[in-house]
Parts: sequence; C-alpha cells; structure tokens
Amino acid sequence: MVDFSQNAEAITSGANLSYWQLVRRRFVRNRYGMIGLVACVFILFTAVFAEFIAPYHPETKDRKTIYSPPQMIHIFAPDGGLTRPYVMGYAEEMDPVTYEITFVSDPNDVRELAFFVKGDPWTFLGIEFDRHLIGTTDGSFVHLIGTDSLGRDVFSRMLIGTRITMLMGLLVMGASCFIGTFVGVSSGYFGGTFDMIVQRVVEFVKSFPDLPLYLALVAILPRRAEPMTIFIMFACILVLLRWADLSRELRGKVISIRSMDYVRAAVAVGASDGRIIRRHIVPNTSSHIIVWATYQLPEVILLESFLSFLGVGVQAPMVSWGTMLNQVRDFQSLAAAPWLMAPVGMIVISVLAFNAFGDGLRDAMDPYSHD
Amino acid sequence: ADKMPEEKSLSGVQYELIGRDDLYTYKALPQYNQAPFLDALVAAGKLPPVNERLPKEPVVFKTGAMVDGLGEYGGVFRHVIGGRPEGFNWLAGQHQGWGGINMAVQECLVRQGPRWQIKSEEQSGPLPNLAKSWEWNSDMTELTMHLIEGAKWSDGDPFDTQDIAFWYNDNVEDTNVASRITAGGFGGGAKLEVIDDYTFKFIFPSAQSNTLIEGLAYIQGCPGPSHILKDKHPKYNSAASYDDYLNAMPSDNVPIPVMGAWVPVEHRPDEIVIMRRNPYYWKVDEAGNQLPYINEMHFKLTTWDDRTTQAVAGTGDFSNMENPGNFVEALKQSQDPSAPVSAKFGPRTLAWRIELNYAANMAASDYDKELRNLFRNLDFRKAMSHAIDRDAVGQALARGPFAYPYMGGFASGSPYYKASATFYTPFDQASAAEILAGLGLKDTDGNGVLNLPGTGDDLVIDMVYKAQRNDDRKQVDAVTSQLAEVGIRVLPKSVDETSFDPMRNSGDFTAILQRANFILPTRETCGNLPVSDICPAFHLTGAEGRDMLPFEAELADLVTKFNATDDAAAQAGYADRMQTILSENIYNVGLVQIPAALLVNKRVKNAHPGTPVFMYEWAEDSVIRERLWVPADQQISELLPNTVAEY
Amino acid sequence: MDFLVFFAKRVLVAIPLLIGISIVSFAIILAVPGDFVDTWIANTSAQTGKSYDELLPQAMIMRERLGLDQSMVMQYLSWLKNIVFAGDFGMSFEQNRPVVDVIGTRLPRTLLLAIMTLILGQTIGVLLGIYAATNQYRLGDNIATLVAFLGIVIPKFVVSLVILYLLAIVWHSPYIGAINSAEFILQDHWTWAKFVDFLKHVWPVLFVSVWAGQAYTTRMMRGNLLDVMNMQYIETARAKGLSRGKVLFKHAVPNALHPIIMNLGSRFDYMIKGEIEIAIVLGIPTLGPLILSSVGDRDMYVVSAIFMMVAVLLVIGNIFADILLALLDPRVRRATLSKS
Amino acid sequence: MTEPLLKIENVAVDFRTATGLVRAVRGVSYDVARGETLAVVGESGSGKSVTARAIMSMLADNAQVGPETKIWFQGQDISEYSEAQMLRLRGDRISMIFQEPLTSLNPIYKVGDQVAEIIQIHRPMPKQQALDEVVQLFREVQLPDPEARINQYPHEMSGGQRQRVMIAMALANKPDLLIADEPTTALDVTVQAEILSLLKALQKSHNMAVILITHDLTVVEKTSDKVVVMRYGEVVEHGTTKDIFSNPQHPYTKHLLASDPKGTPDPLDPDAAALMQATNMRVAFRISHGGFFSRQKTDIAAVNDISCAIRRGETLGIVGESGSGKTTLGMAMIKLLDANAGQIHFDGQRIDHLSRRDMRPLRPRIQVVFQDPFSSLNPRMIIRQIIEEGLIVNGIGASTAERQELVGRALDDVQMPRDAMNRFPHEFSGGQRQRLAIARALSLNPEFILLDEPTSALDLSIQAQIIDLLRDLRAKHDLSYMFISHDLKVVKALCHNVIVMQHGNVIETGPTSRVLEHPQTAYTQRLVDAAFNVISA
Ligand SMILES: Nc1ncnc2c1ncn2[C@@H]1O[C@H](COP(=O)(O)OP(=O)(O)OP(=O)(O)O)[C@@H](O)[C@H]1O
Ligand SMILES: Nc1ncnc2c1ncn2[C@@H]1O[C@H](COP(=O)(O)OP(=O)(O)OP(=O)(O)O)[C@@H](O)[C@H]1O
Ligand SMILES: [Mg+2]
Ligand SMILES: [Mg+2]
Repeated sequence: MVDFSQNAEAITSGANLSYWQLVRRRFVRNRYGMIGLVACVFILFTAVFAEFIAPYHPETKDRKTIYSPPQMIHIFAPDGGLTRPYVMGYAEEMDPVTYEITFVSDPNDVRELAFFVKGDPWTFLGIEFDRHLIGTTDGSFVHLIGTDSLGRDVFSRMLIGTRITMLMGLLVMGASCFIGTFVGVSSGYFGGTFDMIVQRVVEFVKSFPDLPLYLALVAILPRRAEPMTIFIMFACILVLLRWADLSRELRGKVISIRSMDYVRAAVAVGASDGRIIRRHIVPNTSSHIIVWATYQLPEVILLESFLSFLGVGVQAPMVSWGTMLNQVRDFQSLAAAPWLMAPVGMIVISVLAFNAFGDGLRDAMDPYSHD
Repeated sequence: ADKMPEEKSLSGVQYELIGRDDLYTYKALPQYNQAPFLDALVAAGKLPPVNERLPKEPVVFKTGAMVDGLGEYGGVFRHVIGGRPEGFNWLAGQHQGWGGINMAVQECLVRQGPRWQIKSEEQSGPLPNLAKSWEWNSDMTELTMHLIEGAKWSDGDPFDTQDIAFWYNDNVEDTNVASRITAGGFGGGAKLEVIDDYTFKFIFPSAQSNTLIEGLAYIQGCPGPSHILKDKHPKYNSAASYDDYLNAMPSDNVPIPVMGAWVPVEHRPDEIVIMRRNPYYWKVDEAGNQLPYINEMHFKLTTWDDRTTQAVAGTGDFSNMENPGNFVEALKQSQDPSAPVSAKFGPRTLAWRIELNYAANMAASDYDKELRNLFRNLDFRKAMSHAIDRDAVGQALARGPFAYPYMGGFASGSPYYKASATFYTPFDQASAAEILAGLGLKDTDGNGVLNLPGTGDDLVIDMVYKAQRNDDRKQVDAVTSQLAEVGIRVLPKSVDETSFDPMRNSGDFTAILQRANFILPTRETCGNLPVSDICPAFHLTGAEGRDMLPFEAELADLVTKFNATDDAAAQAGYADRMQTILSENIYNVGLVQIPAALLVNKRVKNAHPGTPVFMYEWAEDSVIRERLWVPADQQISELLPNTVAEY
Repeated sequence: MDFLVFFAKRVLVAIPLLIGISIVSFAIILAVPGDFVDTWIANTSAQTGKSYDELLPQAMIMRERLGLDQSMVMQYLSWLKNIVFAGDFGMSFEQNRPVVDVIGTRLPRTLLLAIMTLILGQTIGVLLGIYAATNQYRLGDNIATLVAFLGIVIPKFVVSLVILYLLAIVWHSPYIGAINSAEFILQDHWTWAKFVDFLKHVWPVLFVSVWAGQAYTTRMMRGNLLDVMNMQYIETARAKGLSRGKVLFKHAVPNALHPIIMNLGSRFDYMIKGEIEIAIVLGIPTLGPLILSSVGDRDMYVVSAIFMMVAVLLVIGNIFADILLALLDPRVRRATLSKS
Repeated sequence: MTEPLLKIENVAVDFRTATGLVRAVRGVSYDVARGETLAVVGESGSGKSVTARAIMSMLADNAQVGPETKIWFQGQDISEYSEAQMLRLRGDRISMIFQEPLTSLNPIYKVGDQVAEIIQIHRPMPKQQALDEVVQLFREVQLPDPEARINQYPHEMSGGQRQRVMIAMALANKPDLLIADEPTTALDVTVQAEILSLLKALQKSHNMAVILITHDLTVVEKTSDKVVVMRYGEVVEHGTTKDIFSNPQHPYTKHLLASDPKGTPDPLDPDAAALMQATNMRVAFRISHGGFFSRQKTDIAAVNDISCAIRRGETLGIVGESGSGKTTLGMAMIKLLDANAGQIHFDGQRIDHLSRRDMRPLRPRIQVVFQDPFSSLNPRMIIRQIIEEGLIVNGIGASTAERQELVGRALDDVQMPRDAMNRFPHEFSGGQRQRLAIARALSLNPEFILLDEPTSALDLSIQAQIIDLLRDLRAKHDLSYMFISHDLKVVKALCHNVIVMQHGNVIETGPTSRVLEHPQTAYTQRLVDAAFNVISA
C-alpha cells in the first residue's frame, strides 16, 4: 500500500559499498589526505630503494671535499645556452688569518649529470646491482646536499638514513599504538581490579627513570653487540615506555563510550566483549588514536636523535637522521656546514606527510565529515 | 723510516723563552702600594698598612716578563666553570671547584704552571712559590726547604712551619684523611722535621731525585690554614670525627683564610662564587704594587661547554678552548675588531689515539685471544696505521690547518717531543692491504670483512669511546669508515664517562679511542708507559703475569732512568729514545693532534701569547692570574666594591 | 568528605609507586659499571695528571666514607631509612651538600619555568587547535599544523644550538647561560628588574619548549573540537542565537578539553624532564641538566630523589587533572567521586 | 487575513553524501500567521525537520539549499540573511525545539544556566534575574521542584524532563515563531497535555505563531489551525485543520487519517507458558548531589519490588508517566542493567545470576529496541554493519551476500529503502532511525522483544504498518513483546495486558481493555483522560 520505491531520496549511486569502501572513497576525495598518502608512499619507496636513488654508498668518501657545500644543478651552459644538467666542482680558499675556508664554484670543473649511471654496487634481495638513479657521466663526484666531516655524500646518507629512521619510527609507533590501544581500551572497558592494576602500571611506566636506563643499557650490552641488535633493543624499550600515555588517554574515553546505548545494543545482540571492543569502542576512539599515532612519529624520530645526542641509540655504521643530525653539535657544523641539518627537512616532510595522511584518514572515517 | 711531515705552528706569535729569574724573584722593595680602596680600610683601622701585611721579601714579578707591562688596579675577572665547590678543606682532599677556584685558593710550596715559559737549559724542576728555595743533602735523602718569611693568611694569621707540620703530619700521614698525598706516598714515606718558623726538612728512607719536588706543586703540596683546621681535627679535638674534619670548611661557609690572591666571599650554590682580593697577598710587581691587580673574581657555576660559549660571547673572560669544532668560529671572532675575545693558540698538546689491548693472556674467549695476539703483532699495528688517513681525520675534526698527524708518544707541543725522533707511517691503503694479506687475513666469506686465520671469524674490533665527547665521536666515525676500506670492521661502542674509566682500568675492552695528554714523562705516566702491573690499562698483568712486548722492558727502564737524574740534557735523551720506541713500535695507533686555544677577553692584559692550555699545569695557573689586569676604562663594575673578606 | 577520601586514597596508592621508582632507579644506577668514586678519579686525574694507581688509595677511603662499598640492598635500605625517619634524602656526592639543598636550589626556578612553559604552551596549543579546527583544510589550518609540527620536528638541541650561536657569536648577548645576571644573583628577593633579567636569560628555553610543547595540544584540540562540533548541543547553542565565538568557546571548547586536561596531568613530569636538551645546550641551571649530570656522575641519591620527584609530580599531575576535569565536567565529577 | 508572519516558498534542500545526492525537500511552500498554529504532518523522512531547519538556516554541513528557496519572516527575506543577522532572530524571534531532546543539552552546564543563557543573550539582565525567570519557566513547563532543577545537570534528568527544559528554553524569550519538532515525544500524556495547553496559552497572550511538527493526529486536530501534509519531500496537501480532517483530498492524507491505531490484539492462548518472568525486581540508583566538597548520596528506587510475567505470544504494555521506571524495569529484565534484587526466568531458565558470557547464547532470542534510537546506533557504522552485526555474531547467514539479503529484508519489513544500508545513522530522520532500530531487533528472529517507545517518532501510517508487522510476527512466530509506550492508543491496539507504573511501583495491572476502559486508580484515569483528550480544558 505504501510505495517506497519512489522515496524522496534520489540516490545517484546505488552500489552497495562496504564501510571501508566508503572510507576509501571519501579518502580519495580528500586532497590533503591524498597528498599525504602519496608523500608517505614516496618516503617508504625511498626507504626501500634508497641505495638505487642515492648516488653513492653511505660510506663512500670523497677525500678531497670534506664539509663541501651543496652543488647547484645548472641547466644553462656558461655561455647561456640550455645544456644537459651539470654541477660544478668547488675550489677551496683559506683565509690566512682565520683559517676560514670558502668554497668557490670552479667553472673549469664541469660535471655532467646523467640518469642510471654505474656506481657503487648495492644489493637488493640478494642480487647485486651497480646502477644508480643519478650520477655524473664521468664518474666524478656530485654532492647535491654537500658532504659531511668525512667527505661522504649527505644526500646519499640522508636517503639511506630514511630506512632506519622510518623503521624505528613506524615500528615504535605501530607497536606502542597497538599495546596502548589494547591495554587502554580493555582497562577502560572491563574496569575493576584489572583497571586498577593497569593504571598503576601506567603510572609506573610513565614515571620510569628512562634516562639512566638508556645509559645503563649501553653499558650493560655485550661489547660486540651488533648495531642491529642494539637498534632492535632500543626500539623495544621505546615501545615499552611509550604506550602508557595512549592507554591512559583512551581509558578515559572508553569509560564514557562503554555506557553508550550502541554498546548496550551490541550486548543485546549477543556480541562478545572482543567484538564490542573491536567494532564499537576502538572505531569511536580512532580519531584520538590517529592523532596520537601521527604525533608519535616525530616524537620517536626525535627521541632517537636525542638518544644519539646522549651517545646511545643508533650506532655507526648504521645511518639514521638522528645520527646525522648529531653531527651538528658544534659551531663548526652549524655555521660552516649548515647543510648537515638537511635531515631536518626530511623529518619535516615525512612528519607532515604522515600527518596529512592521518588527518585525511581521520576525516574519511568520521561519519560526520563530508567530502 | 718515513719523516714526519712539516708542522706548522698556529700560535703565530713568536715569543722568547726566558730564564727562571726573569719571571720573578724574592726581594724587598723600598716602597709598596696597594689597591686604592684599601687605603680607606687601612685608615679605618680595619687593615694594617700594606708593608706590614707583606712578607719581608715578597715575590716580585718582573716587568720584563709581562707582555702588557705593569697594570692598573680594579675590575672583575669572570670565569665560567662546570665544576662545583665541594668544600674548602683541600687538606682532606676536597676540591673547591675544578676550573680555577682550586688554583685561586690554594698556593703550594712550588709552582709548575709558568714553567712553560722557561728556557730548556734552565728547566731544573718546578718554580719556587711558598717555598722560596730548597736544597738536598749530598746523598739525596734530605730535602731542606725555606719558606717565604712573613707571609700571612688572608685573615692576617702568619704563615709558617706550623702550617707545614699540620699539613704533613696530621693530614698526609694520617691514614684517616684522604689527603692528596697518601700516607707513605711522598718519597716512600718521608718524615718531616721542622727546623724553625720558616725552615723544615723532609727525611727520606732512600735516595730521591729532584723530580720528586714536582709532587709539591699544585693540589699536593698546598698547606691549609692550620690555625682554623687544627681545632677541628680529631687529633686535637676529641669531640670531632674525621667526617666533621672533612667538612670543617664547608663550601657555603665563606670567607675562609687562604694564601691565594683572592678570597671566596660569596657562594651561591649552582650560581656563582665571588672572590675578593686578598689584602695580605704576598706578591708584588717591580713598582711595589701589591698583586693581584684585579679586585674581584667571579666563577659562574654552569657547564664546561658554556665556558667557551660565554668566553666567545664576551660574558666570560677565560676559557680553555679544547673543542676543535669551535676553532674557526672563535678565530673569526677574535679577528673581528668588535669581538670581545681573543683566541691564543698554544702548541699542539691534544692528541687522540687508539689503544689496543695487548693482554692476550687475559682474553676471555678464543676470539679475543686471537685478536689480542694480532694486536701484539707489529705488522698488524703498522697495517692499521697505514690504513688511517690522518689528514682526513684532522679535517673531520676541524676544517683548516689545525690538525697534525700524531704517531703516539709525546704530543708535538711537549718540550720532550722531537720530530726527528718520531717514526711516521703515512696513509697507504695498498701497503696496509699487503701487510694484512701477509698476516694471513683474508676475506674468506666475501662479506667485505677480513677473517681471522685462527677462529675464522670476521675481524671485528669493538672500540670504546666516551659518548659525550664530540671530537672522539667524529674520529671514531672516521676510523670506522677508513678501516672498513681495508677490511677491518670497527664496532664503535659509546660509553658514558663514568663507566669508561672502570672499563678501561680493568682492561675490559678490545680497543679504546680517546684523547691522551702525554706531554711530560712524569705526568700521567701510568696511562702511557708500562711502569707497573696496572699501567698502562691496555696492557695489564694477568694471573699468569705480564707477557711483555719486546720493547716494553726498555720503556720501563727509560722511565726509571729519567726519574733518577736531574740533568736536563740526559732527560731529554731518554725522552727521545722513548719517543722513538713508542712511534716505531706503534705502541698506540696515533691519530691526530691539535692545539688548544686560550680564550681571554680582549680587555684583559698580560695574558701571555702562546700560553698553553695545558702543559706543566692547566692554563689557569700558567697564565699567572695575579698579574692580569684591565685598563680602568674597560673595567666592569664590581658586585662587592670596596670590600675585602671579613672574618 | 568524599573529596578527602578520594585524595587520601590517591596519595596512599602513590606510595608503592614511589618505592618502586626508587628501587628501580637505584638498581639501574648500580647496574651500570662505575660509581661516583670513578667519576672522582676521572676528574681528578684529568685535572691534576695523577694516575689511576696514585689515586687508588684515596678512592678506597672515599668509597668507604660514602658507603659505596656496601651491598646495594644495604645502601638502599639505609637511604630509605633516612628518608622515612629523618626526611634526609642523602648527600650529593658531587656537591657535598644534602640532596634536598641541591635540588632545592634548582627546583623553584625549574618549576617557574615549567609552569610558564606549560601554561603558555597549552594556551597557545589550545588556541592554535581551535583555529585549525575552525578553519579545517584552509590555509590557516595548514599553517597552524605546520607551525605546530615544526616545533616538535626540529630537534630541540638543534634549535637551541642555533639560538646559542646567535646569542653568543652574532649578538654577543650578555644574557647567556644561568638564570640571572651576576648583579641580580646577590639580590635575594624578586624585583621587577630581576624578573626581566630572568626572562632575558631564559627566553630561549621558554621559546623552544613552548614551541615544542604545544604541538600535541594543537593536534588533539583540532581533532576533538571537530568531533564536538558535530554534537547536537552545539546546534542547540546555535539555535539560541549565540554568536559563533560564544558557541565555540562556551559550548564546544570546554567539551573538547577532556583529553587535553588528561594529557596535562601526565605532562607534569615534563616540568622536570622536559627541557633537558635545551637547558643543557643553553647552560641554564634547571633540574634537567642536573639529571643528566648526576646520572653521568653516578650521584645516585640525587638521581633517585629526582626520579621520585618525577613520580610525585605525576601523581600530583594526575590528581590535578582529575580535579580539573571534575570541575569542568559534572559527569566526570560523579564518576571520580563515586569511585572513591 | 493579515500578512503572514512566516512564509516559505519553494524550499529545496539536497544533501551530499558519500553515495550521492539525497534530495530531501523540494518545492515546499507554506505560511503561518501570528497567533496561528500550523501543523506539519507526514511520513517519517518526508522532510519536515529539514524544512524547519532550513527556516532557522541551521542545516547540516552537507546540505545545499536550492536557489529558488525564499523564506520571508515578518516581511523580510531571511533566506538572504547573513549569519550575524540570523543570530539576532534565532532564539529570540524564532525558537526551535529539536527533535532529539536527550542530546540537545550541553552536558557540562547546569540546565538552569543553559536556559538563563538564552535569556541573557537577547535581553541583557543580571544572572539572578534570569534564573528567576528560568524557575518561572520551569514551573510553566511542569517540571516538578523547579528551584532545585535549575542546579541539575542534564545527565541527572530523565528524557521527559530534558525535553521540558528544551521547551522552556524555546519559550524563554517569548518568540514570535516557535518551531516545535515533535516536542512531546518523551513526555507522558498528562504532561504532554499540559505542555500543549501552555503553548496555546502563550500563543494567545503573545500572539505567537507555532509550527508544530508531529505525528500525533489527535494533537493536530485539537491544537492546530492549519495543516500541511508532506511526503517524499513535497507538500501533498495543505489547508485548515477542519478541512483536512473532514475532507482530505490526497490519497496519502486519506491513508494517514485512516491509520489511527485500531483493533485489538489477537486473543492469547490461555495455556501459553510464561516466557519471561520477573519476580521482586528492584533497581536503585545512587544519586549524589550537592557541591564538589559536600556530596550527599541518596538511593532512588527506580524499580521497586516489581513482579511481572509475559507468556509466549503475549504483549505486555507498560505505561506510566515519564520517569516512572519503565525503561529501567525493561532493561533490568533483559539484563542490560544490573538489578539490585529479583529473579528473572526466561523460557524456564533462571537468568538473573548469569554472567555476561553465559547470557550470550540467549541474546539473539531476547531483543530490544532502545528508547533513543539515535544513541543506540553506532555513529561510525553504516546501517548495513549495524544490522548485520547480530547476524554475524550469532552465525546467521553463511555468506556476505546472504546476510545482505537478510538485512535487506529487515529493512523492507520496516518500510525502509534498501539503499539505506550504505548510510550513516545521522543521515536519517528521527523516524527512520527508529525503524532502523526495529529492523535490527527483528533481523535476529527473536522470541522476545523489549520495545521501548518504538513508535514515538513514527507517523501514523508507518506506525500502523509497524503495528501490523508486530502483530503478524506474533501470529506467525508466537513472539512476545514487552511494549513500553506513552501512546495508549497503540497500547490498546497491541497489548493483551498492561502494567501502569508510577514512581517505580506498579499502580495497576490487568488486561488492557479492563485497565484502560475502567481504570481503578485516579492516576490511570488521568493518563487515559489525557491520552484521548490531549489538551486540558
Ligand atoms: N545530514 C543528512 N544527510 C543526508 N540525508 C539527510 C540528512 N538529514 C536528513 N536527511 C534525509 O532527508 C530526509 C528528510 O529528513 P527529515 O529529518 O526532514 O525527516 P522528517 O520529515 O523530519 O522525518 P521524521 O518524522 O522521521 O523526523 C530523510 O530522508 C533523511 O534521510
Ligand atoms: N543511570 C541513571 N542514574 C541515575 N538515575 C537514573 C538513571 N537512569 C534512570 N534514572 C532515574 O530512574 C528513574 C526511572 O527512569 P526510567 O528511564 O526508567 O524512566 P521511564 O519510565 O523510562 O521514563 P521515560 O518515559 O521518560 O523514558 C528516573 O527518575 C531517572 O531519573
Ligand atoms: Mg524529523
Ligand atoms: Mg524510558
């Protein structure tokens, strides 16, 4: 008797979408989120294929150019015509009184750039390659972001540092996010003694004397511990110390959510606690979790660099942005070689990228947001 | 053998070394002057007139040795230090704040710092100070010393052999007191005999050498105010415990009586120590002006890094700049006419090296044993030395001409260093590779790292360094990277400074990269030469004794000979031989050496160019602060003007 | 009454926490090779050129005097005993002064700085967050996000070093290091001039730590505010005819403050641990550098005391946050108090 | 007649959603004059609320108002007004009571302050004076104990009480136009009657115009001057109340008017066994009040020693004034709320001591439709997920496709289009959400359903269908219901037995016909009177 096929709603697209398809669709329409995603993918790609993109091996030393500034890419020949891109080598001049060294581009030392050049060998999945994305035609050095204290190419090191930094960042972020969510949500949801204990543990972890711990670890570690082992251990420690904040914050939220009618409705259909947590509680805290997680990334990256500042953390020959930044500890590097701070740029870019991605995700998952 | 490359000095200024008596002498002058504000105090009866305060024959600093000549009274000298006063009872081993307070309050029997300026022919031991002169008996078992007569503590109490007796008998010889000279430690247990108010004698159980007197210089031979401390010593005061005695002059209980040029009058923990001129100071200039010239001295209590920063900024007046990373900036600063500070480079005295552990018989594992045996092989050390590009290391440390290759042994700024006595192993990767191959080290598993012939493991050297030291870290980086190119893998291991020493002293390491200040054969001997079972730490004696390297016995022997003689020329000969052995055998794999620079504010006069940051003593002593002065128009205002310590 | 019970309960619960923290910090320090006497040996031999073997006898005496030759358990117990029965937290080996004094001189200024940082940072963070949320995806949002993130992204020691470089080398500022110029140090009470001088010394710390501290708040605020703005009661407020600003500040913002306040509570430890890097680089004598140096020097009573203080601050912070939340939100008030 | 106070023309509103454009309202025009009541009736989801919001210019962010839309208020075209200009009207000249009263109050402020705020914005005055006015308002809207109420927080009030606060707020400034979107859904009939007469009185004294959106045709008939009937986003008919009721033109209007709940429940099998049985139930809430430092606690017995039983196939109605403990009783019986005392038996099995986990197998057999459908739908799930959840956890439907079909069927049952599956709860109208909640309960084929005001937001035609549906299901599957409602007509049409509650106690119980036709207590009498006589004389 009522004909509801001609309901007032003119649905232009009637496809049956799952929730995640919906989220994806909304995400794709979000410009910032997409830019963030593309940038993240790009960064991760860089991390994976760093050796190919980087012109040199991170330990390759250009003995003649220590602390040499970035080389500009020129596309105009000295006489004005357009040529294939090239850089110029530097001639050094030393002030006889202050011993300050200045670098002047040497027009006689032109180094032409090329793609897919042969260079330092690198291996990927056990196969050895020797092509690099960029390099010079004659094999002379090109340092797009200058060199460091040993004449190593900052650009290459930075790219390769992406790997360790991202690994550390994502690992610690992911794991502590997982633990924090798990513990926080369950303690808020179940309450009672469990909650009490968890809260005390959280308090303990939060006020844990972390600084002596870091120093202690280094001293206690076996002498010939591999940098990789140390790295993993530090990642674990960071995870153990970081989840607490999230779990405390989530707990509060969960307590208010668990008394919502929709949770009771889920109980009423017979959903198990696990399901209620996964399907109802966690998604409704996702906005918080995402913000927290995107905030963790820079935190971890910086903590890693602070640890390197203390002399613990990532050890040579592993390269990370943190260890690179650590070279900037005296006025020499600050004033005479500011390009050593280039990893800051990378940190900024990657953090903004992950953040834009996080925001986009948050908005796509927010039922109230549109477009 | 290869010749050392030519070394370029950085101090730039040429100065002449002088004779001992050209620096200062003891004599009475016809008339004495004092800082003008003291006149009022004298007039008010708070102080006796200046000639009554001065000793009979004060120390007279020669104008000829002062670069800027006689000074003007007044002003403030601002130190910035990382140290903190622990207490003022230095007799019981307390320090008053490293970085200049110690040396300002403690005056010692003899003085080492200014020795750097003395011609080598006249280098016959330390300079006189509280002890005006001394002589040995013929068989070198008795040392008689004569104190300056009529000198007074800053509270007016006379300084005499009572203070010496209290220092020696009740502190050095009292095992309950952690004095800087341990009981029985001076000349194998010398006995003190007081002869009169100003004369005393040490009687030794066995014959001694003149070098022993160096042990009476700063921090060891510095008497304290017995008229204050005696009452608090358990021996004289049954109510007191040794703990009470240790804290008899707590750090915030100022002023205290000192013999030094300034008296601490204000201590704000963690903020500042303020010192005012000592009106009883016993040194004058040739015009009879009582020293010091400067009225007030500040010690801002912050951090060591801050010391250089503030000196560069001009808010501190003095710093031993040892961080090469700041050299160029500091130099640029000092060239700028408006800049507040001038940087004076001394000789190269800061040297870095790798210490390899030779104690193969103490190795914990087969691997360690094989590694240490490898280290004991001169060829291996040669290969390592060839593999290191010292120029690159130096440039990494500080861009510019600061660094000079270091081959082990004495730093080039040492008076005992001779380039001709030094063996040089130039950077030569080909030879390094060849030698390594000759040792049977081959990369058998193709991972780019050589394998040990015995255990077959990768050749991995774990190298300990101090985490906090930026310079050390840069060099570890460089060495790691360079050695990797010849197939030696270095695993850097950073350790904080406090863990570092126990680790080193117990020989629990494979290799260490650190800075070593080897300048005098008599100073830090243990860290450098095989003089005892626990010296040096990189070659300890194990349960099965010490398996000496072939040249180590001769080194030990040379040390003994050096100490036994007073003959400057003979000593130089022994030192040359040591240098040759050390560098030829690459006892330590030297890296680079650089000068340190003394940063002194430009308004401060009489800071002698070329003053080494560290040689016979740290620069705070070598620069002779009592004769520094500031022209009146550049003086900054005093916080406690017109006052002296009141007791 | 409830309130007192609540308070007492929270304080009681904190006691085991404090004991736990003290045990852990003790254990960690003792687990690391080297003790204070090793520091002393290193310092002394660096300053005087005396060798390890020469200093050994003195070191023995010292260990005995400081009780460092006793077992860890004994050391811990006697330390605990002194705290409980005499309120004595031990001596700082390094400065030879009671720990209470050592911390006492630095605590007030640290707290002053920390509270200024906290208030400034949180206020700026909240405002920026509000701005970002109300300008979602517009230029303003992006700029706010960028500013917020630059603050946490650039390592604090790098920013501090840059500032120090400018101060020392470019500007020759007379206000480097310390918290007051020498002429004000002797002045025991605060005056306006002294405060201004204080600010001139510490602004870099404030600047860097505020900048770094606001980011999280900004992001949280933005996210939460966006959530709250969808609530029905915001509509009601609009329907009342309230202006946009009023709707925002009176109705939306207070409801979005929950996580910020929660976070504020757990940030109290930041008061002590927060500006370590900055203060170290800039040479500002707050508790931060003291932690690092005393950990480095194995000045263990200082370390333990500081870490216990961190724990106390956290407990206080959480109580503070709970109270603040309860004041703000009647629902929480009921939950908080009825739990007790 | 004079110039109308409000006149809208060609109102058109679209919503952009992830799945496409929803055209909610098209070409709606109506007007209302001072002192007049315009009733807007129509199918749930027909755009009544959206149109009202469009007048306030308070549509959701994803709404687009068509360019042809014209809205005149007091002769001014307010569709062109800036936000600042609208601010002056809102809450002062035009007030609106939103459909969802439960979430419309700011949880952190006292209700008194929230009402005082609206007074102070538009008529600056000291706080105390405003509060005095609030007390007066609260008294007018029949809130008991108004002096104490102003210091309560929203969460301390029942739904009906909150709704009255909202009404007080809307009336605070004596607006020229009051838009009341289902203002009495959470009120029991007696209070409803008083509120409606209050509105009438105010209308007289202030010459206020009222747009009343409601499903209750009795109310429409008794209170309104003109009626607009909407369906599918369009106006299908409008005219004076008398005309429409006596002579409806449009088939939908006819259908609507004919949909008044009718009939009586099918007779109950006298031998049916008791399915759900509660004995001596007692639920008390601990209420704390007073300041932060001086708390006091009192226990309120929301359900006080109540016993009841529902036999298989029986529909038990529960009526009673707002706050009398109906919801609490129901929730406690199905163990979504912990009772302080009492025994519960379900299908012969004692369940009151079962743990959450042990209850789980029973859950699909016992279903519930919450009183507030909005908050019972997870805002982050699309409808399909919400309805599917019960299927998944109970292993009903093997594949996604199969489950999707089941969900679709459940939607069909409640007259919702299948494409509703892909939308979020907030994108529906109140009545639609209520139907979604019912669909969720039905999808599990339960044996017992607790229906807490399941039809309060439904228009009569849909309501009739839902009632038919419930009856069908009962007939087919022998379903039992516990039916909580204010609407005695529906109760009469559906329930075999009723319980009348007041203050947590049972006042009267018995077969529906007896209780409602021959009430034994004055309280019941009052309820019945009010229900069929919506406006007190
Ligand atoms: N924010 C929104 N997004 C998408 N669609 C919406 C939104 N708000 C309302 N709608 C749709 O607009 C239509 C009209 O809704 P409206 O709330 O006006 O209905 P109503 O007539 O008030 O119904 P009821 O009587 O059930 O409250 C409905 O079909 C609803 O689904
Ligand atoms: N969680 C709670 N905390 C405190 N009191 C509550 C709570 N829930 C309900 N109450 C109180 O219990 C009483 C009964 O509430 P209940 O919701 O059962 O009423 P109701 O009969 O369903 O009313 P309505 O018809 O308005 O929905 C009311 O006085 C209410 O204020
Ligand atoms: Mg509606
Ligand atoms: Mg109810």
